[in-house]
Amino acid sequence: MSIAVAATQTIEHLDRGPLSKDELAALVARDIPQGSYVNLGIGQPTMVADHLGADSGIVLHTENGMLGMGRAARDEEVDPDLTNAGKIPVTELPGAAYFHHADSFAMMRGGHLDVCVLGAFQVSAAGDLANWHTGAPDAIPAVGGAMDLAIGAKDVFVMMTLFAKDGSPKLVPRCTYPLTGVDCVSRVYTDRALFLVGTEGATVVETFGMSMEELDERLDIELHTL
Amino acid sequence: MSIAVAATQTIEHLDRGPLSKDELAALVARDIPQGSYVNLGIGQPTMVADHLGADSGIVLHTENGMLGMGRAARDEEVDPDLTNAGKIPVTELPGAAYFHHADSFAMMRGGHLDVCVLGAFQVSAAGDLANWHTGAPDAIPAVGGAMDLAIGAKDVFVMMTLFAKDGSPKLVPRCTYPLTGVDCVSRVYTDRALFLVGTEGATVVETFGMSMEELDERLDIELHTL
Amino acid sequence: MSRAHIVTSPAEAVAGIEDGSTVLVGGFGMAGMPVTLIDALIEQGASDLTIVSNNAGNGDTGLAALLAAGRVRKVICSFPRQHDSYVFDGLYRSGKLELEVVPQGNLAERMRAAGAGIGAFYCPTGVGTPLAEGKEQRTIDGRDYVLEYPIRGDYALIGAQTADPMGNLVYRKTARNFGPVMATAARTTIAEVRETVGLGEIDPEAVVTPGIYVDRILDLSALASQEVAS
Amino acid sequence: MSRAHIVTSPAEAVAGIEDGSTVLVGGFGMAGMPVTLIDALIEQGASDLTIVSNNAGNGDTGLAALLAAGRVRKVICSFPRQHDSYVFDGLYRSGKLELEVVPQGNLAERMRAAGAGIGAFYCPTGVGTPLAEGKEQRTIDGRDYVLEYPIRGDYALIGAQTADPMGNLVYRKTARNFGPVMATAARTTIAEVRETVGLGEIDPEAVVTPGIYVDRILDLSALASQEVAS
Repeated sequence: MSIAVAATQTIEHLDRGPLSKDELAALVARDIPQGSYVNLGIGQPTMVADHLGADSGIVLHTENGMLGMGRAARDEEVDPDLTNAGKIPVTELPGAAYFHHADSFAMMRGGHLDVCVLGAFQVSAAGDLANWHTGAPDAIPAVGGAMDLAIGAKDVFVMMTLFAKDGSPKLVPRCTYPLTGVDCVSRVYTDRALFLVGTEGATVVETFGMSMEELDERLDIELHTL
Repeated sequence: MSIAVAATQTIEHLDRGPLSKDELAALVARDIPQGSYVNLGIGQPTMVADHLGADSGIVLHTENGMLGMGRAARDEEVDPDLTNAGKIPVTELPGAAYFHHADSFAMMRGGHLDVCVLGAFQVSAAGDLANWHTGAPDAIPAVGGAMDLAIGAKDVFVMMTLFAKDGSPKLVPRCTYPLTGVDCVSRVYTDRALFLVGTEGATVVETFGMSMEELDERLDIELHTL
Repeated sequence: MSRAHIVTSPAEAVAGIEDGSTVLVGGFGMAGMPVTLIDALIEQGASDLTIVSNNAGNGDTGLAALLAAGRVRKVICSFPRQHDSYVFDGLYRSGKLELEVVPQGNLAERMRAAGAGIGAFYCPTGVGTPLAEGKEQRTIDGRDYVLEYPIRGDYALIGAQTADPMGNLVYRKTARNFGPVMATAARTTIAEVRETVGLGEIDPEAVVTPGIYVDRILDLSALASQEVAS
Repeated sequence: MSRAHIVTSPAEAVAGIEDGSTVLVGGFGMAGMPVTLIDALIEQGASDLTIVSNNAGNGDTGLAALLAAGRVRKVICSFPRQHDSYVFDGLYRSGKLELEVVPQGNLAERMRAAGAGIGAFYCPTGVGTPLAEGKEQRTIDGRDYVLEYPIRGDYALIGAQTADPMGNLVYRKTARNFGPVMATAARTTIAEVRETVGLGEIDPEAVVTPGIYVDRILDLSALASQEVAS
């Protein structure tokens, strides 16, 4: 982990409910330092871009060979030669640069990106990540750039709901889904709480509409506070 | 070795003396197929360029990051940003391309150059090359790109005098100088004869002012004929 | 010898691709996908192919059509499963297609290694995951790595923007993706380009793929003019 | 955070370089040599340095002056011996300088590996030569390779042609050489450039070193104007 935590003690936001997807994206955006080089994973993480101020100086990387990626393309801006990692047409900002795939992943693997934001099926308290494969016997495996992103960025932020649809926690003592990376996640942003994770276990930074006590009851991991 | 030999039997040119440096350069140039990508080592091998026809379509590579290198720069053409591997100012031909050092040596190491022409202290009948270090105890070692070139090109041609100043042969059973590369040379162009070398030993293609018998007497290796 | 040839038909571009070849196919989704060359390869008929590409075909065209025609034995890719990858999905589920899933960066780096003469390399990606199982591992300076080997192509089919008579290529925006890497990793590289320009008309500082890596060029704009004329 | 800063003086450009640092220095001969930054480093005073560069200094200026000032403990390079490398020669012969000679391509590839997160790689260059002695070897697919490890820099000093406010760099002709590779391999990369241009004035297709690899930029033309003005 490279980015320091601003909070000095754990805060329970009890005067509100869980974060909406949009609020969650805003929370992640809040914690990305000005001028960072950032990769936003496919799906929900792309929403973070909408909350990065124009004056943040944050530069977006897309694995398919670009720094300086702009917002999604609209109408006549759509150019089939210019897409993001999710193959969605995007725009180019002034000062952008294009490069080929080996150079793009060298940039990731070499630790040059400051932050990568990914979705997840499960994260362990130690920072292991599972986000590429449900492990279902008939599932077709498809990894894309997930493993490269997981081990590459200086900070890997995960963005997810804290509980699966069946109510089971997705922040777990040990991932039961196939791993994407070992000990790679530094923060887990969820609708119910923000956690630091890693070799020292999980630390709660903030909760949203849930007390530490409730969190402690519903998770199977030891929780530390700031 | 990738380039086939045109001659069907060994020819003894006895009506003449040894090749001049210029004639030797012309001989090497004669054997480089049209359209080849070629790297010419520092020193004598650069003379080969003067004998490549303008319509040969041969493209010169220089290790310091260029394809499409032209002749040496004259007068106001001199540009300190445009030199060959010997740091001599050169010119750029239409259709040239520049690239950085890792890409330049990837091109060499990956076997994409057709021919490389190098000087040598010694070459063994098996194709081992010694051209970077005399092994003298007080010599400062300096290898540059010699080892990369030796193992990279599809064909490595050596250009040298057949005998050292003391009369000892430079085509030897086994190199006594420190090696640059093992089993890497395919042809040895000398003032006295042209040899194919490699795992099958040395084969004489042409002699210049010397008979096979004389050659055989002065060299300590077994000589084959075509 | 190895200078690039400008070919005049898709058939000529893919001539000689043998059964059993490993073919690297550029593109990330549709960006940079050499659609005309893939169609020509289907027409050409080579079978028992190993295809190396980021994806494994969409809908019913391009790579999906090649798969549907039964020409492919094995796919090496990072992301076969997409919302419209039903051709691949069906063949894979029925056991008619071998699949090697490779992390996207490893796919690129393994081809880069092939082109750069690297015998193998220690890579941190995938350590501790199912994709590293059975692979040699090593700890270097306290970090764990997996040993990865080069992926070489017999042929590469790539798409680019512009070629000159030397075979130098430039690409356009994120359509660059795998093209430059694949061009270095194949014995024979075949590029479809949107236009060709005269010698000296590509800035030597801006060349992305030097002509040394390109063997055959199919100019799609010339092809379009031919079709209009005929 | 990591965005490039345009600095206004050579002293600011090299500020903070610590004793004992490993410094990658660009250039091939004089082409691409960051002369102003090297002079500033001499002025700055850091000592016990390990210098990684293709050569080991010419005449009495630049790297040679840094060596002569006694600031360098070790040189890692491919070609120290030149007709006018007398400063290096003298220090080396008197045992005051450690030398590691590396084949030129391995020097570039080992720095590339550092920048690309590769733990080590099997390289065919140098097999069977004195420079492979003591190194781990392996035969892969019938060819022999030597295991080579990354060379990382604490700092890289490089020369380029043009920078924009993002830190994107382009180079000029063969002065490009080691600059782009070194920029990726150092914790802090410092570039001297001949000019800076406005945002959007470098073609995104022609960027050679993306700004992510550049930390500080010294604009030599601005420096020249300052000197004229003062």
